[in-house]
Amino acid sequence: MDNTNVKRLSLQVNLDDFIPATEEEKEYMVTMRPSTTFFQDGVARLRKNKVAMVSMIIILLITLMAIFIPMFWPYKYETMLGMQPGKPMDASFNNLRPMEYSTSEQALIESGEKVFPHLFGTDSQGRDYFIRVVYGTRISLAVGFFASIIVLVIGIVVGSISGYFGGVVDIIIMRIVDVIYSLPDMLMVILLAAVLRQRLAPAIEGTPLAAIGSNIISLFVIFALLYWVGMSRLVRGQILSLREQEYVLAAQTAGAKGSRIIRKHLIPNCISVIVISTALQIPSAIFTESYLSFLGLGVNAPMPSLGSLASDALNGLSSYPYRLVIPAIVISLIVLSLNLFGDGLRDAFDPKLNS
Amino acid sequence: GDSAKTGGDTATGSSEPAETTVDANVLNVSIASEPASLDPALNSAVDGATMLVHLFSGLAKFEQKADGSLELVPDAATELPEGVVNEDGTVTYTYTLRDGMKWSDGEPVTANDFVFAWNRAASDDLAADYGYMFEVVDGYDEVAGGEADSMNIEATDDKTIVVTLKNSITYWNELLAFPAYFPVREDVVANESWATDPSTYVCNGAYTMSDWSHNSVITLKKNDNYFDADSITMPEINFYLSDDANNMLTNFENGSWQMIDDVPTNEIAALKEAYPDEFVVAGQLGTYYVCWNINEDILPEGSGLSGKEAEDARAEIRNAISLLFDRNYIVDEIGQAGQVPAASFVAMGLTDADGKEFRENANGGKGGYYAVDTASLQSNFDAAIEVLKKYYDYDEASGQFTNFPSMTYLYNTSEGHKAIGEYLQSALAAVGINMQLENQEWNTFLETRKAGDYSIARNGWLADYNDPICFLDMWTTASGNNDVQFGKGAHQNVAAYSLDLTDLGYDTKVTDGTWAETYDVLISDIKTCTDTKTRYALMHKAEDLLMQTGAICPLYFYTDIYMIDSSVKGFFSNPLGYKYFMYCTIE
Amino acid sequence: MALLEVKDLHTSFFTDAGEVKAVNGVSFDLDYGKVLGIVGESGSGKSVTAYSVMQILAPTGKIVSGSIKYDGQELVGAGEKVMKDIRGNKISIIFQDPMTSLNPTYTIGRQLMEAIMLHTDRNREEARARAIEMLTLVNVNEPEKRMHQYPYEFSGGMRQRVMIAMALACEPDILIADEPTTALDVTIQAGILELMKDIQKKMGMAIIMITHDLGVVAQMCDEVIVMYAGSICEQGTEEEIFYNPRHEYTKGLMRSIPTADNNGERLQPITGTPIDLLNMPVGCPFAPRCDNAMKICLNKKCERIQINDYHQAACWMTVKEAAESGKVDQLCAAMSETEREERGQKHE
Amino acid sequence: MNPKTLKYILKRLVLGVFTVWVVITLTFFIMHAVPGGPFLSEKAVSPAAQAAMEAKYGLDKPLMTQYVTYLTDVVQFRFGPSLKQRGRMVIDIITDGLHVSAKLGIIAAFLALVIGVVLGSVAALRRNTVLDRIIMIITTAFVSMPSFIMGSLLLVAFTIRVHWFPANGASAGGLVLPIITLMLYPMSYITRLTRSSMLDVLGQDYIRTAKAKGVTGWKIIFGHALKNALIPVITYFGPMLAYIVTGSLVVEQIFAVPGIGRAFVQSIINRDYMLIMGTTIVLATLIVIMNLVSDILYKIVDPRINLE
Amino acid sequence: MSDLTQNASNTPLLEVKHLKQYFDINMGFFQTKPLKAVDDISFSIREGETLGLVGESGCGKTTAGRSILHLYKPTAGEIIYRGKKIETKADIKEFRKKATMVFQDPYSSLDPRMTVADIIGEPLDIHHMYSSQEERRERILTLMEHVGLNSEHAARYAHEFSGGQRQRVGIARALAVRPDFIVCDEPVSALDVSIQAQVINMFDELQEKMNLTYLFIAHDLLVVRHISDRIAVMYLGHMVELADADAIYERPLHPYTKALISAVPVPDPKVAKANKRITLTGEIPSPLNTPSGCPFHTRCPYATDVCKQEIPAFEEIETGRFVACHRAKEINS
Ligand SMILES: Nc1ncnc2c1ncn2[C@@H]1O[C@H](COP(=O)(O)OP(=O)(O)OP(=O)(O)O)[C@@H](O)[C@H]1O
Ligand SMILES: Nc1ncnc2c1ncn2[C@@H]1O[C@H](COP(=O)(O)OP(=O)(O)OP(=O)(O)O)[C@@H](O)[C@H]1O
Ligand SMILES: [Mg+2]
Ligand SMILES: [Mg+2]
Repeated sequence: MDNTNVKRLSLQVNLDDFIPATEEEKEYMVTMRPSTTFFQDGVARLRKNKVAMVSMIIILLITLMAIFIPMFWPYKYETMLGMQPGKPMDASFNNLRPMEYSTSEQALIESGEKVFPHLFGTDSQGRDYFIRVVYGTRISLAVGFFASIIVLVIGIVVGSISGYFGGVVDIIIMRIVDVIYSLPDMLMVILLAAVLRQRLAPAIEGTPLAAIGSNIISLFVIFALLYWVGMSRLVRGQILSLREQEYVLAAQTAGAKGSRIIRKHLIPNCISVIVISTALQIPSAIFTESYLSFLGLGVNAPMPSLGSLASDALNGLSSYPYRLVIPAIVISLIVLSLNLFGDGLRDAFDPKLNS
Repeated sequence: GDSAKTGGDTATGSSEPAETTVDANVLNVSIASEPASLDPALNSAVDGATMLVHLFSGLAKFEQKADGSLELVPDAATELPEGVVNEDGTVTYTYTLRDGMKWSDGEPVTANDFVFAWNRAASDDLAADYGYMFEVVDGYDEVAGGEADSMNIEATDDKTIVVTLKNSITYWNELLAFPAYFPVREDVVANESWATDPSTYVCNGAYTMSDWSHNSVITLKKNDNYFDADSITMPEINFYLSDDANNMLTNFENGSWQMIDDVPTNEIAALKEAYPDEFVVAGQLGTYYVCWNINEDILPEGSGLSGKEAEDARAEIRNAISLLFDRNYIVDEIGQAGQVPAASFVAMGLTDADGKEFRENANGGKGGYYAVDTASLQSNFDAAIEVLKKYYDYDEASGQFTNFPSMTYLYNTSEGHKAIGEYLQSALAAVGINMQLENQEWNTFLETRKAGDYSIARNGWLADYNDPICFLDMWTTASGNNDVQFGKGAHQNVAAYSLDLTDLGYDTKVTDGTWAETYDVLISDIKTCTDTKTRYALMHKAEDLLMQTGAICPLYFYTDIYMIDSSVKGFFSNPLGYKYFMYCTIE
Repeated sequence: MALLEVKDLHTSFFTDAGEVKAVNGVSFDLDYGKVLGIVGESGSGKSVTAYSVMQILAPTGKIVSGSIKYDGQELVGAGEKVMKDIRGNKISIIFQDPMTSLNPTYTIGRQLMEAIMLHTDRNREEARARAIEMLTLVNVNEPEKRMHQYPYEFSGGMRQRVMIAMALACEPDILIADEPTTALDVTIQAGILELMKDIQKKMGMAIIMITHDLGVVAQMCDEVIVMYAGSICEQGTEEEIFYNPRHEYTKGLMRSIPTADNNGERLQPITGTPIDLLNMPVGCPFAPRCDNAMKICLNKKCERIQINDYHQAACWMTVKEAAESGKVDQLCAAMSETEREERGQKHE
Repeated sequence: MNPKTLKYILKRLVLGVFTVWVVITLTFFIMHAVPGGPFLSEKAVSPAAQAAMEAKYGLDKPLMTQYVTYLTDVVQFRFGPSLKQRGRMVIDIITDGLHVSAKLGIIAAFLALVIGVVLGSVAALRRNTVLDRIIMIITTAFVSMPSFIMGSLLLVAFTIRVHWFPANGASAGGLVLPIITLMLYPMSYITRLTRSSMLDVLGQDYIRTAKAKGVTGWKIIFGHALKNALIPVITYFGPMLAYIVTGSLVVEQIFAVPGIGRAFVQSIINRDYMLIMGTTIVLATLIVIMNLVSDILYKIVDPRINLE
Repeated sequence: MSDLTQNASNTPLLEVKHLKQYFDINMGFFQTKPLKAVDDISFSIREGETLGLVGESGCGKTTAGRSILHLYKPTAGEIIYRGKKIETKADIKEFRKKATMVFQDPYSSLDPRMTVADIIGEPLDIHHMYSSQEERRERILTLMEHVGLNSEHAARYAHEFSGGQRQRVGIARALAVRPDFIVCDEPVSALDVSIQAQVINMFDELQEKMNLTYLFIAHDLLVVRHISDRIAVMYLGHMVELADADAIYERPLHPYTKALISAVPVPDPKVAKANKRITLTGEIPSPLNTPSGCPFHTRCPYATDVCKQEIPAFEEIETGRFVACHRAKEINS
């Protein structure tokens, strides 16, 4: 038995195997994984999240369409197609259903000319509804985007200062929050619209801002005044917890000052949370705009926003339901995508959920 | 395709009464949202007035004759006598009340209740919006100024009311049917909130208020104490309070409500088709117009004009711009409610001395200040361009003016106003005139417009009674409704108006006078004029003067649209927009 | 038949980054009244082994293969119904961190009584009495009053006592203690360990003591398993492991601990960094850190070799030593294991 | 209740009064700074009448005096008469409106809470399954639709296309759609909130402890996780209830519900100063109280929280 | 380095005199209560020495370390560095270049958004300790070499490293300013036993190479004993015993130290099973409510009435042996 075993051994065991391995060989075994940064990690996670990626593509598509389509579309958002100077309006352009043509256009088509279709029809004033929706999207996105930027800036500044210095500042902020939540927004919007009209009108005359109107500018200001609270609380909370991290203490040990710590350690570490909630802020701005449009305090006519298109459509809800449905779908799509994308961002970048 | 389907659906919806059991004894209507007040003296809204005519019995009321026309008949009064002209030009009327009239709480109605109510309504204590409706009564100025308690009205006994007017007026009997002239009882109104709760609400009309669930529904029940109760055919009316046209329409279409006073404009086309019988367009005494701020300088930079020349030029420009608008389009495609294109300011439906419509005699009998038919569109346009070319640079190739200063059109939040604004903007843009639109919320808008803090604004006016003066006296310098700012600001010193009344027996002859020297004088002459014919001639002159400034650009005359179920019979409304349901029956 | 038999247990976590093979063929038996120590560095799969036995793995975790028999009953794949009766009743566990392992929103009493009422047909009152009895057993003073308090009102040592009381309330056959004292101070740790020993003597249950502190093992255990990278590298009676370690990792571990003996000298640390489970080498997982690694270590994983009746180790060094000292039996055992494995893989 | 809690509540109430006072002050001055006024109407009232009205309501006095008078009144719970709805007292208007809005709001809020918590828990328990995905996408979609659009679409769908419900909020059946409209947003929000906090809690050590005790399935969720997972929901629910109870203009307008939301917006449009102030005070008070209530609930749910 | 070696080795490098560190704890609306985290401790550290600091969790070890470095402003007491009291801001700034800290948690003490190079370079940036980027880079690489990291790690982020490697980064950061005194706050307790030895060895080596002085805080008594020359034992903010490492091990004098030493698990089954442990009863009192008299009397098996009333003095009862116990002599004789 021993013999057979030994034989088998000699067949199988190569005594060379039992000589010590070199350092290189050992090192070869453990190849370190390629270097990834926190950001790369997050992006990788994000890219695996199908819902978030689809949402992002939708947002990008919508944004690109909103930016570029008006540049080459044959119709303009404010042009009443039936308008001919000195002649009666051609009312057959009004209230076209999707893909319908007015009488004059039908005549043109019959005579063999090409007429660009009205994809979504026209509105009651004979304006191409598709381009109005596109333009409305542009305005709503811009409103959402800029309002969020304002919130972002104010929120970060107030939040990081109060978070880092804490104490009484915190108490005051909590009271301000209570107050701000209870102030009637609408009153503020009306007041600001009126005040800004006087103050701003001369300043913005002739600029594109004038076409948007003081209501929307006051909307931005309202955002700045009222909605920063959430963001600054968020930033404050983040900073309060980051402040306790030992690397902050380490920086202090090395002699770093408050400003350096905020800049180099605190803000970079809560930036992902900030970005995420900014992404989620955009929908809230779009909502506020559409609510104000519902109250008639939205963008200046004839400039459309998705909110104003939808609220105008209420006026013909039974006859032309698609005029509500189309902007409603676009709003929902934008907001839904932003929400889902924001969720995806959170999952990918929020270190708390990663652990 | 789709619209027919909507029509089809809804038609079946309304023709299937099985879904909502229609009770022939209850009429469900919705004319507006919560009325601000149902105190007859304080009410200033048409919807409130509609409810008040059901609740109160004034000296006179409207009734529908067999031929469908309206007639003013005595109500609480036994008859509507002619007035007696006194030496000083004042006119005295004496009314006798019917016997046995009772308040809804059983107390008798006395002449004193009327006297009290009228003095109360006119008093500055109450500060009612419509206090000025008593302006025609002798002694009003003292009462309104707080110097006296009582106008020249007297209850000589429980049944007799004697009232003296400043001068004879044609529309006095109509005023008697106006809610402000309805009686109230002193002990009832001593409670300031009497008119907000059915338990304290005491009235003397065809109905009593049985329930008021605020912001939701007001229920009126037939008043058996009403002297004419027998002819009241509708036992109960529910006034649903809603301010959302979509909601109203939905309720109408599913048969919950039999009459609604508002519909979403963009549904009108479909509704007209689906409900040819139910969709009704009625006349209304009002004008929708655009007003300019007279002080807004619209001349191009460096025009070199000043004083009268400048004002004349501006007037000419404004009038020319008026010609650029296609009023038929506005009416047919935007308003869609059977409105009538306006060529003059005083509304359609107001009568002239000769019984014809005032507007037919406007502008020296031309029936208007512009031609507003579609056929004249081209010539109007050409004429306007010719005029504007005098003042502005015109690029023939593109057909655009290049140096017209940009303006802002102010309107208050509403779909309809916005649509019109957009049309006006487009029409001007077509010739290179840049007009921004600015939307303001109602109260801000009123303040801005009254303060003259605008360049061009949407405006509208509804008559309170059938007399053109209510369209004309609002433009005097001191009037609170002088939104155009005539005679105010820089315009105060603009001497650009002429007035010659010599042919009417006045010695007024002003050339190049200011607004105060011309228009204000003219209006005060009208107010004191006792001769009907002269008075109307003066009013035409006033309108001429007004239109000459170009500051008022009438677009159309209002109509009142509503929908009423075809099962409801016996319904009518008056030109002021009051709806009468008491004689209705449901089949 | 042993009370608990674990055979060739493989447990993996299926994460975004890939399959983490946290436990890689662990086998051991446990008998009544025995204390089994599991040591090994952080991440070596000690806790996962314990959780696998209880089947309380995180949702991404799964027992891939192997068998766990409790009293002859197969637990792998037995389903929630069976496990429900096992957990807390037959096998109980105490966790490392008493601070977070108690539900902060319920009173101590409620949490104690829950387990009792779940597994016995005691009514509320009886469960209460039993809970108080248990608290007394673990030396919590004023147990009646304590029943109404919340965990946050307790100190760390007290909470750990509560955890023990909870685990023992149903008189389980096996108590798994997953680093029960790591979060505690030495003086408190001493008390807890003392307590556990007492109770074990009283109740006679088996204990699996998971720790990375060799001192604790030395004090408590009868038998020791040393784990590295998800597999058992050495197993034996306490004395064998401490006084006669055969696996290079165990040896390194012993050398690197500061003791009275090596005081003043340099310690002899294990070099290198712990293994990345996502990036496991083919051969012996310890090879990259092993000072005596041989070529075969890099290519082939060594199977457990019976050193003597009380000792097994999975190290090529033992094979080499055996070869040198002519202990062919051991050698053969090792080879045939390896062979079997290779063949098995081919068949798959 | 122990004296410490009582003291805390008292302190919070004092702070709350302070907050309300700040809100009153800000609103008061903002309101007067907004152009327009209560007695402005299309047909101008004579200056004498205007002056009389202003004198009647004390609006002719200097702003500071008005402010002081108003505060003195409010302290005695006198909210004054409405300036626009002559003869009605602000308190009556608010009571009427609040009655309806609160009924609607409370039903909607609690439905939202129950459904949201259940859906959220289900989604968390069945995480990453199709069910979870469906719940999440649907609720996210509800959060993505402005309420006036949602309301209008519901109106078209259920009262015009099929006549399931009356369109008028004056009747009981008419409250179904407004409640649904009101409910959807908070419900979806609560679902999302519950799901994420539930997932968070399910990862906690004490859940592992419960499992190790032999607790399984739903008992883990409802017996151990829910209470902890509810904490963020509570913080959201309090203020949300305050908002929803004080009415939503959109829903009330679309469905003709006689609630306070509409009255409030109307009061702003009408510049009914008294009503604006009254409603604002009610809203602010409710928010303050709800915040306090949610903090106390917080304490009840999580005994670790030190009410300080 | 020359100035480091100049001093005679038995003049203290650092003296701590009657250091007190109280924290104000909020007890609600603007009411505070002092939490006596460190209550009157005194000791000195000689140059090149390692002083171990042990004690139960929460007894104030970390706080003491941080107060010494003026990370908290001490409530009372003096820190004297090389004979000079640290008082002014400028003193502190200077002191920061000579005295640094290594932290317990190698995970949270490294900023996750910074590369290893930037983490190590931060003190250099703050104190402007280089004249060119080139020099900065070089210094960082030298430091990394010192602690056994290779240069390719420089551009990586902390989360890519194992605990031991991270702790090396933390040590390199502490060394960046060329300190001569380092407070090591439980630098190895978060590490695996197998890695722990690497780090301990490194501390040893660096001390030799750079003539460093350590205040070494730990709760693992085996480790402390291994690395320290002398050991100080703290209890509830007070220092109860201070002596040579071996002496304290072999013959603890204070009752608390006795209990502590006996509780240490020894990794040797025979010894461990034979050991008699002194188990303490009772809970550690909260530093918010310190007992009167001797802080240990609530758990002390030898406590008498004196202990309940008087705080024992921290006295040298034998040469080099400081104890704070009324009955030290009795119970040890
Ligand atoms: N939920 C999980 N998802 C992914 N990997 C996990 C999970 N839980 C544990 N692991 C991995 O499984 C391996 C073994 O973990 P385990 O907790 O059993 O280690 P341990 O030996 O108990 O270590 P410690 O001493 O730190 O408790 C580790 O590498 C860990 O990263
Ligand atoms: N910044 C602070 N504010 C308030 N209290 C503090 C602060 N830092 C520490 N404490 C308190 O001071 C006491 C001593 O804490 P310290 O961290 O110094 O203890 P330690 O001995 O280091 O404990 P461990 O071994 O757990 O690290 C503790 O009760 C702690 O809660
Ligand atoms: Mg573990
Ligand atoms: Mg510490």
